[in-house]
Amino acid sequence: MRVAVLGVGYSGFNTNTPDLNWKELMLEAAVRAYEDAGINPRKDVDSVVTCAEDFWEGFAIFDEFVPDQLGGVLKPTCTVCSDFLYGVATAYMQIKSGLADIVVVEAHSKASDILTFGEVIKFAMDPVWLRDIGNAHPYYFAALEMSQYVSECCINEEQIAEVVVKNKNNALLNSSAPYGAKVTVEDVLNSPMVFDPMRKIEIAPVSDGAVVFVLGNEFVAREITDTPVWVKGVGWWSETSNYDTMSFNAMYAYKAAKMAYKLAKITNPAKEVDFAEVDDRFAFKELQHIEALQLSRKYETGSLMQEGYFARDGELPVNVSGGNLGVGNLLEATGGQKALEVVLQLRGLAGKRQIEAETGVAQAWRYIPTASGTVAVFGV
Amino acid sequence: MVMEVERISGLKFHKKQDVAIVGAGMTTFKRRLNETGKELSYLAVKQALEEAEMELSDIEMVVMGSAPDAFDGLHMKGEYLLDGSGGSDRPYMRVFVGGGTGVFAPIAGYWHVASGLADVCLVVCEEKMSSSHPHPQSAFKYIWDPILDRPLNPNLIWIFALEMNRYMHVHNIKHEDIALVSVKNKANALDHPCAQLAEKITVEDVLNSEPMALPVRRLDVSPPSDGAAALIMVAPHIARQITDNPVWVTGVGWALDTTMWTNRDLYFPRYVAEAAKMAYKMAHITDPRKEIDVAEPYDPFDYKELHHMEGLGLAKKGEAPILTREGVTARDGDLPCSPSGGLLGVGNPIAATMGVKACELYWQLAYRAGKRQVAKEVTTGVCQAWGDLMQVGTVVVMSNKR
Amino acid sequence: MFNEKIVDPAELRHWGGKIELYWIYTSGEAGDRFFKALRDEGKFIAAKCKKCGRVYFPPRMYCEFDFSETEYQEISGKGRVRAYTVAWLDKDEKPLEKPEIYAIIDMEGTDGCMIHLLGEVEEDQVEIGMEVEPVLRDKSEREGTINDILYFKPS
Amino acid sequence: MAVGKKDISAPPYAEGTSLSDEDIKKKKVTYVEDHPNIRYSWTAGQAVSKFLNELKKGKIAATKCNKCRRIMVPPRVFCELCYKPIDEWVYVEDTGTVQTFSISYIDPDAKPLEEPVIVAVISIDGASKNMGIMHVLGEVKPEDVYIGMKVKAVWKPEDEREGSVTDIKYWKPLEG
Repeated sequence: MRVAVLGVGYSGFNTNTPDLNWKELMLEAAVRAYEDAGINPRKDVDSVVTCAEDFWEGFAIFDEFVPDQLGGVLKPTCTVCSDFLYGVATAYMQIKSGLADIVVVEAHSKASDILTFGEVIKFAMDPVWLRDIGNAHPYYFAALEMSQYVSECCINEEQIAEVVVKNKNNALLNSSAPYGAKVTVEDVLNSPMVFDPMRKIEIAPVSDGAVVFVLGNEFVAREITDTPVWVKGVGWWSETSNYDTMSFNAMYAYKAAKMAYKLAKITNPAKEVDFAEVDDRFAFKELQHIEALQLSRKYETGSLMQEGYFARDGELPVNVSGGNLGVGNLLEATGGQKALEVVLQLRGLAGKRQIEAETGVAQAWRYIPTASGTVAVFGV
Repeated sequence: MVMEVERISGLKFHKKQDVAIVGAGMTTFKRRLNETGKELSYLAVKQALEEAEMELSDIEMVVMGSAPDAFDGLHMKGEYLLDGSGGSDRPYMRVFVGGGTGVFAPIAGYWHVASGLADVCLVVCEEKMSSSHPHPQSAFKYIWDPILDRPLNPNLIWIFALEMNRYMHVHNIKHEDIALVSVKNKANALDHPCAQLAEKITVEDVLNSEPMALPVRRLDVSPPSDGAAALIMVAPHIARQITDNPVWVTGVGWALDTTMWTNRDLYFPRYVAEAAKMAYKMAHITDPRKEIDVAEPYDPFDYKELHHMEGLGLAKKGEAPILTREGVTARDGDLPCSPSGGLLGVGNPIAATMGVKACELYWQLAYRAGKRQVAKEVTTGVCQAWGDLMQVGTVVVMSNKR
Repeated sequence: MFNEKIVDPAELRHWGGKIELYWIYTSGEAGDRFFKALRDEGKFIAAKCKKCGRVYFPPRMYCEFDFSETEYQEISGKGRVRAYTVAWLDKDEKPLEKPEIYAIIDMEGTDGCMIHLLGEVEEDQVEIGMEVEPVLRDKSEREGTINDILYFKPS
Repeated sequence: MAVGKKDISAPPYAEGTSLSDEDIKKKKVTYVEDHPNIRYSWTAGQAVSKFLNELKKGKIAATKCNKCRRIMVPPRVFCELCYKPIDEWVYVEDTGTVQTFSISYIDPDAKPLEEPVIVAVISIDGASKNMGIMHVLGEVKPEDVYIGMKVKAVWKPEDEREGSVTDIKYWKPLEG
């Protein structure tokens, strides 16, 4: 039983959404997705999956506030406390196990409702061993990982700056990317250093938005369209929750990708994958993730980045949408924005930033302080 | 215009493989435990692995069920609990439907195996409510709508009291009849080694206990606890290697009702009815009252067991108190309900109540419940949980015949 | 899905609120052992898996990769800097009064590490591979928490 | 895979280390206490903003779906059953019927209250059947409340209203 993407919808992405509450934001994305798929959610949908974490929303049980706006009232509806791509994996399993023919997956970010973002991330840290140490913003945790990564893989500042330059410039062609900018490597290198060796510009600022996918089995897909986009493979993996056993080298993405590639029957990703949308909520993470997805070899990624190999017109475009550096940190919707871009590209709906492609990969990480992540392979 | 898809009928429930349960374990439920959430999870998993005679390396994927982050006091608590739940270096996912998580996590485990993505899936549920202060109940302040409800300073118990009162009013049920559930479950729990509040009490004790939010009194309520539970779900070819008598998951169902709980009549849990409909259809059960031998309905409050029995179709609307009074739901009755002692007797560490719902049902059907084993012969059973703002019903049907 | 929308910003409402809870986290079985040894004797404890032999620091009661039990053993508390960062922003992204140096410190005699602050060293003198040792709070002030270790300094 | 067909008569369980509140107070075990400063500013959005603004004017606003003909309180911008935008805004009465109630002796932190609070689900007159809101009752003794009782909103004086559900102080029995 193959799984297809029947429709996609999104709302945003903006730095702030003062006119819509979280329900209305989800609603806007959902209505567009149902229209795109050509279905009536009250009749056709078998299961609804939301990806949310309580403290990103400010509730104790966010699941309560989900069904109405997605058309899921009195239907099988649940929350997966993870990124959107974990939701895609859940839908994939529900369809494969015959529990549902059509599944809706939703994730959103209402980061503008959070007044103390740093405090919330800090609240994810182990309270006994880590949370109370020092007074700095928990971004330091990513900076430590960066410190280890750059020394281990001999990455220089210019190579990391190149990621920022590529993504922010790509974002200029994406009307739903609020952080697009015309910047150069010099601009980046001259910008303030806040978590040495990390610069402020290398950290993706937060933004609001919602993404909704309608997934279905191949029979439903065949009825709706002649050229569906398929979910070829999904993978998710966790290294550990303890900093002492973490690889700090994106092993989670490597293993998740391995699982997804296996399901998608991809044996040589660097050749078979046409483009990728990877998590770049910190600029160095993009390099790490490209390597983990086996799109380049270790020690090579930095120089390939400088050569324009991953540019929009390069051999293997990465983050054509602008990535998180251009679109913003969408919390649990991060993977949603990635998957959305992959599907839009595969359907030829990416407008000015359209590239030629048949197979695309979306990847997301669970953010500080975790070592978990997920990968999905889409193809036509 | 929205085009309507013509549905292909008969496709539903065509799974890749069947799903069996081969091991379960749980920790003691206590008001406050010293172990961290990770350590509690580890203790429960260790028991389950021991029962199934498996090693951690045999586990392919892990599902975690845990309720609000506000209890343990950790944002992204699933990620924190990961290593103690055996999630290190494997696919691990946390699912969440509020209080219904205890039975929802096995449903998620079911689709991990039934889809063929995993042959061995470990399901772990954990809750450490004692971390939350000033009181574990304080965390429930944040389940309410921040703008429409929270300014009224609500307590969680309110919503139950409102539902209980409506239920009593519509069916003209006396508190005495409801209190019988508390008496039964707390007595059943005397045989449970993990129980926090097992005791012999009388209906008068319940009716004279301290008022919390009338009609709810102290002894109508299950206590907040710390604890964890684990369950191992496997594909048929694995089950065969481990045991001659696995317990099969034959039906799963879940449903989430509207957020606007004040917009519907609370006397009947239609969310449970919908979930049960799905699970029974899958398990080919047409007359639940006759075909179900043992039930573990969710009982955080005594009236809830009755309410849920009606939602599960084990009793007609308004009939559950009569069955209870007649002893039908006793451990030696015709339809034993909560033979474990339930949440009222064993304790209520929200998601970890999987230990007295899904795990207990497995033990009953595998004839491993020891002193708690029901008197009658059992083939098929149902367990259920409820959650969110009177919204979620989660139902699992198990059978010891495939 | 909207036939009309409010456009006047003054009409759009927001509702402020704080999570008014606090939490008490027990250190757990392994943690309690570590913090009591640290508080009372100034000793560092690690845990060794009885099966695979991996020595965990921070110590824990189980081996997370094979779920075997562990046994506790004393370690020196000294270590070597594997990675570090100089943090200039506090949790509200405002400048810190004084930058803080965080480091991943590989602990001697273990397979584990510790993330903690570095002290008694200038920002530009920190090096990867530098040997460090812990500086503890005065015994009378120790509370049995991670902050009983003030920081690590070059040794 | 460890293979062994076992015969266990009673299930295993693991004993945790139970602590009392005393053990924490007396620091018999080590622990960390954390008071994080986690704050939000929840966006009310289209429907709730209007609802609150109307409350400030002393009116209860509702929305209507012309397909299922429901008049909905609290209002929303879409009908969750028909899954379509609402058709119009209407006002409903500030009177209603007690659907169910409870007499609460505890506050949100489970501490005892000196005076019990009477909380009720009140279905609002002018809205569809069962369209209720949760609110508190006043000017009535706990023993006199009954399901089906007619009640009326008691509003705060206009200058004290701030566009909140608490602009209605409580609901009191409707005489006669």
